[in-house]
Amino acid sequence: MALKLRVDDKLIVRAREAAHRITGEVQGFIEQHTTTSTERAVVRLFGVEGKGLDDVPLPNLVVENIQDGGGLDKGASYWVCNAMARHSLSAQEVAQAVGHGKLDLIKVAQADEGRIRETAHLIAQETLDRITRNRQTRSGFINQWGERPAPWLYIIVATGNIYEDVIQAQNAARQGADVIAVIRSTAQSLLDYVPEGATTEGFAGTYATQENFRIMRRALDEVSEELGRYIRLTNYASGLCMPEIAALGAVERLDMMLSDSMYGILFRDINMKRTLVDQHFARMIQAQAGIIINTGEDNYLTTDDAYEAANTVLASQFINEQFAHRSGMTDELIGLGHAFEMDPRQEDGLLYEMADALLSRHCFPKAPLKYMPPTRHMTGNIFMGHIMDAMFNLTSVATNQHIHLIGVMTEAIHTPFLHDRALAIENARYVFGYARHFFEEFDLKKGGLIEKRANDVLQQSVDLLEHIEHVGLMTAIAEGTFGRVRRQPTGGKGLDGVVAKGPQHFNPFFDLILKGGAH
Amino acid sequence: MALKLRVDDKLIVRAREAAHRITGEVQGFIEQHTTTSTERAVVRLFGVEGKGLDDVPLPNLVVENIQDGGGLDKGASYWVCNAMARHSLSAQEVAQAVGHGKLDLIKVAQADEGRIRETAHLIAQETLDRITRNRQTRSGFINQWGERPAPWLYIIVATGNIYEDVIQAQNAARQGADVIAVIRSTAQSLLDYVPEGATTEGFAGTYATQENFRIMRRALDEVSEELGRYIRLTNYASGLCMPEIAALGAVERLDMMLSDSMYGILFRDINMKRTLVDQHFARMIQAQAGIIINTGEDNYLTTDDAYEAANTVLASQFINEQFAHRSGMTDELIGLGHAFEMDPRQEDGLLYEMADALLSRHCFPKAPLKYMPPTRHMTGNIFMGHIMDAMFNLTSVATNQHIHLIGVMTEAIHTPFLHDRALAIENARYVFGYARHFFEEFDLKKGGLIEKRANDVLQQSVDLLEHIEHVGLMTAIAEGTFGRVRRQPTGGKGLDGVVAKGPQHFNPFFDLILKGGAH
Amino acid sequence: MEPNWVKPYGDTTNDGAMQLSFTLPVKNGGVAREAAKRLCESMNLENVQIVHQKDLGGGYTFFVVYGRCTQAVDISDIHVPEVQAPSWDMHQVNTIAHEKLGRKITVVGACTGTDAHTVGLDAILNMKGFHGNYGLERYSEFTVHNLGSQVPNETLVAKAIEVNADAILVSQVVTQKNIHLSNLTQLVDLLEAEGLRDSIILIAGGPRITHELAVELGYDAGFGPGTVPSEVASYLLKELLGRKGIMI
Amino acid sequence: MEPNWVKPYGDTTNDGAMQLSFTLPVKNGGVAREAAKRLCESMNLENVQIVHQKDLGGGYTFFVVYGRCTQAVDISDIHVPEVQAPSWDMHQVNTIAHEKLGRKITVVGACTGTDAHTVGLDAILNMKGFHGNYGLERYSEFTVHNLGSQVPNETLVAKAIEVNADAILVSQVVTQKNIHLSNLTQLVDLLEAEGLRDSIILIAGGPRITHELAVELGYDAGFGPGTVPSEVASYLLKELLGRKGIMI
Ligand code: B12
Ligand code: B12
Ligand SMILES: Cc1ncc(COP(=O)(O)O)c(C=O)c1O
Ligand SMILES: Cc1ncc(COP(=O)(O)O)c(C=O)c1O
Repeated sequence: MALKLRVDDKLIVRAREAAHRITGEVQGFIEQHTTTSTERAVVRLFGVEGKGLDDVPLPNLVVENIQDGGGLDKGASYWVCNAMARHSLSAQEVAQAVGHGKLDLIKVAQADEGRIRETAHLIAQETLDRITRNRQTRSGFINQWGERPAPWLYIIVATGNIYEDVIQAQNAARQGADVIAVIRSTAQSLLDYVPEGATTEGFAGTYATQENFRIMRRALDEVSEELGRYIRLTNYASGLCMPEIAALGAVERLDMMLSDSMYGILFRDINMKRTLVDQHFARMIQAQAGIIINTGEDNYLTTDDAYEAANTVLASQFINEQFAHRSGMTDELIGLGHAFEMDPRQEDGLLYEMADALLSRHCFPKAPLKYMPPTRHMTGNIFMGHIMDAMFNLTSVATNQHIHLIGVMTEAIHTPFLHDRALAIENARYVFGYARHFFEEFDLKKGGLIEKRANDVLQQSVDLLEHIEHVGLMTAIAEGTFGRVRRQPTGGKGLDGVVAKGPQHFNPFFDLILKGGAH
Repeated sequence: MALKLRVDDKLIVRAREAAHRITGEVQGFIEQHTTTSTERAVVRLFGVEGKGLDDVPLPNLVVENIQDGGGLDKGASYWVCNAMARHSLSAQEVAQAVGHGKLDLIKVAQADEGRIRETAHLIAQETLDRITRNRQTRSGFINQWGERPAPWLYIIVATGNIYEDVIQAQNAARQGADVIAVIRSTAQSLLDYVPEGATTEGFAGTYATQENFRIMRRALDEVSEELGRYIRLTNYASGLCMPEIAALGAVERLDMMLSDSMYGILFRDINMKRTLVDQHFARMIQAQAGIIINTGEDNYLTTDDAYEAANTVLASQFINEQFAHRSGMTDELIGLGHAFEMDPRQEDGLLYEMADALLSRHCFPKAPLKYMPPTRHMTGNIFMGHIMDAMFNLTSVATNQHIHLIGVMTEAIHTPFLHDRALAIENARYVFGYARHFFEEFDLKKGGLIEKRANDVLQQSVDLLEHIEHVGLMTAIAEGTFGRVRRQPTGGKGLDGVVAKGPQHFNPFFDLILKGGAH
Repeated sequence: MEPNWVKPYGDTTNDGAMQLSFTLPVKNGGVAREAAKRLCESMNLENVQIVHQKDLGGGYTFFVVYGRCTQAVDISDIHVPEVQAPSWDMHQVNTIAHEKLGRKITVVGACTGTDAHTVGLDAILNMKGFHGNYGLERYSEFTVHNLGSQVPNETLVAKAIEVNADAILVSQVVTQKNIHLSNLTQLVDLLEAEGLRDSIILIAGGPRITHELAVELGYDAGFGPGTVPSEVASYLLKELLGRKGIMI
Repeated sequence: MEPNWVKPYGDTTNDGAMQLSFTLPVKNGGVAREAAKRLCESMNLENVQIVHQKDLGGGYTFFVVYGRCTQAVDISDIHVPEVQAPSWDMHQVNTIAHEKLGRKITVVGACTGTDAHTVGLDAILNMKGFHGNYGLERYSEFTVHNLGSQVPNETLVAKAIEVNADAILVSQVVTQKNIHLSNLTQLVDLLEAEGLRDSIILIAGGPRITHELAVELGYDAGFGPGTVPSEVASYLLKELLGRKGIMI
């Protein structure tokens, strides 16, 4: 491996330590709180599915019932398992009773706390076993068929109809895709519930639902068999329902998920307290399921300048890594995001892009980095866009990126048509093949533009992280540090779903998962 | 300068020495012969222009008159200057008299040979002075406006109408072109005369005529003024009229010319003896005029495989360099040709292309290399073609090529439309800017693919050159060494125009130009 | 006026040269090729050349086509409204506003409906501006209220009333299912219902907005890709002066 | 047959999605944009989006356009002849020819007229072949006469008569001013004049040749981009056997 950066590795240590302390400070708050969505995720992990009165999903009805009764500080497990124990019902039965107004969990006479916890652990263990089996199924496939060399081709489908999505996804796999992402319907991240059932009419995307996950997983398993290669499935967890969607992904064997509270805070105006608490549990589940998370730092470069704000991306990656570690994730699961977003008119932009991409690669050697194509400077000039994507593809293979989001020439126009995607895949495959060993072929010149740029960005990231440590993460966000977007700790959607844990609060998944010991 | 190859420089010396001996062997033949076209060039350089009986150009009628009279072994200068001296006429007047059947040069009483030579040297010197003034005009512009960094954008126009060509050329310059090539009408290279006048109806190109040269030169001087940058003009000399067109180029201040007998032999089936003799005089004139020649090795890769036949290109470049030296050209004028023609499916093709391009760069450090875009593997898939051109553009700037022929995405479809050219320029300018200092940013890995490839190709070139030396250049061509095309020494068009020089043969331009002394 | 017919141009006047690409739901092969050809002919192309065809799987085939358009357009007949504005820079706008208008200009901006794409609006309004051209916040004679993303039209109108705005600046980027058209139209309806339409300058912007579209929808002006803040500022000032009867 | 109407497909069945690009000889601006739009409408596109427009200088403007085609094609109505040939490899061709035909097959090939593009023809005829598929010279049961480039049709016919060829293989690459069509037609006329047309198999090839075009021009078969030698050999053998009454 030759394209190796010479940077001051002590700065990397300093950056990581600052990030550790920054997240440590927030972690206190996180661990003292739970949220409606976290508790709904627990309910889902108990196997609850389906809708109740007014078509509201049962997990929502259950948690509302508890919250309305003032009992959420104990956690949903407490009340659901109490009812299960008392009435010898399954979780689903309990939920159905609540969902049809036939049971008020708060009013059920309270069983012995030991008994409640035991019940909870028992059913939690069942789900965790299922998740472990999913993990084994996945590794079974991969052992059988092997893994394609990175960068992996990550491709979106976005028809709004899960059955059309299946057609597009299977054909994309045949054309060469390694990972299929089903784009969510616009603004699903702002819904405070997870829709149910198979979607046939989404707006610029298809809802993330358990049923859609199942349908697509099955379709991809089918085409994986056909091709003798495991096609990964990904979807979006970030948003008001992050832990619930994470739970569904774990149960339905998704392989990756976009899962980042920073994205929700900045680009969806979700309350930071809410989503940081949510993220902790979401990532615990994903860690357990061997799901690679994708973080959203790439988005910062759509609202801020890629040349000037590279340090905000790197700083955020360090923070995101630490948050992930605190949820028990290993480096192999932390798909930190970054992007190729410099102005095409920037002299030596290719070299600076390579510098930034290598720097992320160097700072997070084991992470399956997610690399995003040019979007902001894409215009209706599809010819120009296609060659910008070619330079992106080159940078990706040259710097050994891992999860490669296909750049599509119609980025500034519409979500990809069938042939847009085919041309994009053709572009990536051509460049990847044509430059396959670029990474091993060159050494960087000492003191050259790339080395200098990488060192500058690293130094600025350390400075920024130490500033953030000083003011605290929430204040830093309020200052507009990331993507020039300012968000207040008490602003945004979903703060009403944040609840301080009482002394009796418990969540069997925390207990069981953390048994292995994180951080 | 960092992208520097480590190759065995002793091999380069061996290659150059073999090429020197190969061309030396042919040079004997060349210097003992003249051709109808060489003599016509002399007549043109005496200032003769216009047509005579049956619309045949005067230079042709003059030389035919001499040849028919059996006097061509003395050279046209001898007879024309004799008539001038005898009848106190200008060369143009002599030609006109001959051209209208009023004078038979052979029958004019012969003046004293000293007097003839004196007359010849006098008018030859006038023309050489004019050529020198052109050269000074060019350097004047360049000193005034400066030079753009290489690679220079070389762009073709091919409407078939010189006035439409002017519009396209001026707009191309405004869009960023550095060099404008006016493509010739199909198969002009097989005409044994140079057409006259302004062309308005060519087939896939516009005839190379003195008048067209003038019109375009004027148009480019105009747009050069407008842009404050000197726009170079180029045209094609190779073919049956190589020395004549070279002479016209020198007189009308062309800046570059495609001028290579190997191209004529292989791709136009012109007799090798004829065109090698022609080339010698053509290049002498071009040397005098400071015209950069372009050679045609790139074409070999359209009929042979770029990966396998790279050594034939390099070997031919060494030979072409030596031929050019023997015509008195300095390295700065020798625009050796090569091309980016590997199969887009070739794994690591980009690295091999870089290896080959760097090897040429390394072997000919002062030559303004001409680098040709992908053509053979271009298809009707214009989107794929556009990104292949982007990789070509990258290779060009990354390996510091000098004269860069713009690759156009419609290569496999039609000669460029106005917007095809604009998109091609946009592509090149984007990539050149985005990777401006690539060349200085990287070191090649020791023992890597690029270094190994370059060394292999160099070794194979030496082997090939030593084989050619052994069998002789003409036999090597007959064996199909270059472009897999076989041509016999006595085959092809134009052998009847080759004439052994008699003891009295003289050519005042040889005397005057070689005074400075070329090998 | 004399008619002035124009046709596409490749390399010869009126050659009609055009490039197309599209996918047909037909298995790759001769039938697909012929279908593509007929389709192009039904679009008034002649000399149709299928230069590339590729199997996309699942019974779909992609085509790249060149052809010659037989149609022409009479441009003497085309009258497109263009934004009428001087090209003042920030300094000139400030000076003229100060001297001739004699008061500050108040604007309210928002991305309306579900649209969360603020970059374009921010490029016009934020200090930093766009391509080295400062945003309206930086103008001493402008007071800017940038409401950000996903703002309901009702909120926007209420704010305009509250601050007594001279102009409303709306950004619309998402165009799927023509959502931008309904958002933009609804705003005009609201303003008309409030009786405010004539007293306020109404501007739309976004990558698919043109001045003619904006005018058609009932706006005073529309700004598309590449707009810089000073263009918007100059337009606003000129319009306000015009409404006061001051012509420049 | 039931009609089977198809339309272009972007991401929804029958959405008619199409991409176009072209240049108009109109100065960049609103009028040019409107002209582009009207032109596309006259081509039966609706929902026309001008997504890019660029000044090319000299009063020319380049456009990239997306639109929805309102036309459809009935593919049940399309009958395209396709080359009918087995996919034998070299070994199979040689064996079958040896056993069933019992004699060698003689072919004459050339790039005719002023066409000097020999690469395609050589790909079919030369030993080396194309994409790892050996050329006809390598087949033990074929005798190949490759006349090379710029061969007059007269010379080609004379050679075919001289060697008593089973087939003539013509390559045409240059298509400017439809030169390939006249060259190809002239060859058929010549052969007919010589009374040879029916006794010889006549094949055309080149990047713009399709089987349907070749048949229309009076050829037995046509081969386009990507053809490999074994396809041509298989076709020839099958056709010769067929003419002898041997069906395989
Ligand atoms: C950045 C971006 C985002 C960011 C937005 C961040 C933010 N705070 O703005 C994020 C990542 C959050 C995002 C999300 C989504 N996006 Co988005 N996004 C883009 C992207 C890459 C760039 C847009 C941009 O910033 N352009 C740069 C600015 C400067 O240009 P501009 O907007 O044209 O502005 C100029 C002019 O138009 C004008 N102007 C604009 N507004 C105004 C207003 C006034 C008053 C004036 C005078 C002038 C003016 O002046 C500006 C300067 O010259 C585009 C693709 C592209 N390259 O265009 C997709 C794109 C716009 N997004 C798209 C989509 C579909 C989405 C999502 C809906 C995806 C999903 N299913 O979840 C989400 C949801 C967003 C929502 N609810 O609106 C589609 C829209 C398709 C369509 N035609 O409808 C695009 C085209 C991508 C695609 N091909 O799918 N996106
Ligand atoms: C190589 C090449 C040349 C070489 C030719 C060398 C040689 N000995 O062949 C040289 C440099 C000499 C050349 C010169 C010219 N060329 Co040229 N050339 C090309 C190029 C780059 C590649 C063609 C090629 O080799 N393709 C690869 C082969 C394998 O593909 P193919 O021919 O399609 O063959 C396959 C099939 O079609 C089929 N096939 C073909 N023939 C046959 C025959 C039979 C019997 C069968 C069964 C099958 C078959 O099987 C083959 C294998 O699958 C093309 C651009 C391009 N990428 O297409 C331009 C191109 C063909 N050339 C072009 C032109 C204009 C010229 C010139 C006229 C330019 C000029 N003004 O001087 C000259 C003159 C040549 C002349 N008189 O004919 C134009 C033609 C435009 C048009 N549509 O008419 C092109 C498209 C370039 C362009 N955009 O301008 N050219
Ligand atoms: C980290 C992350 N999460 C989620 C999303 C998508 O979220 P939404 O469905 O809200 O558009 C993105 C999109 O860019 C992202 O980067
Ligand atoms: C060296 C050289 N000379 C001349 C030509 C063009 O010659 P013609 O006009 O015969 O096509 C070329 C074209 O590729 C060339 O490479």
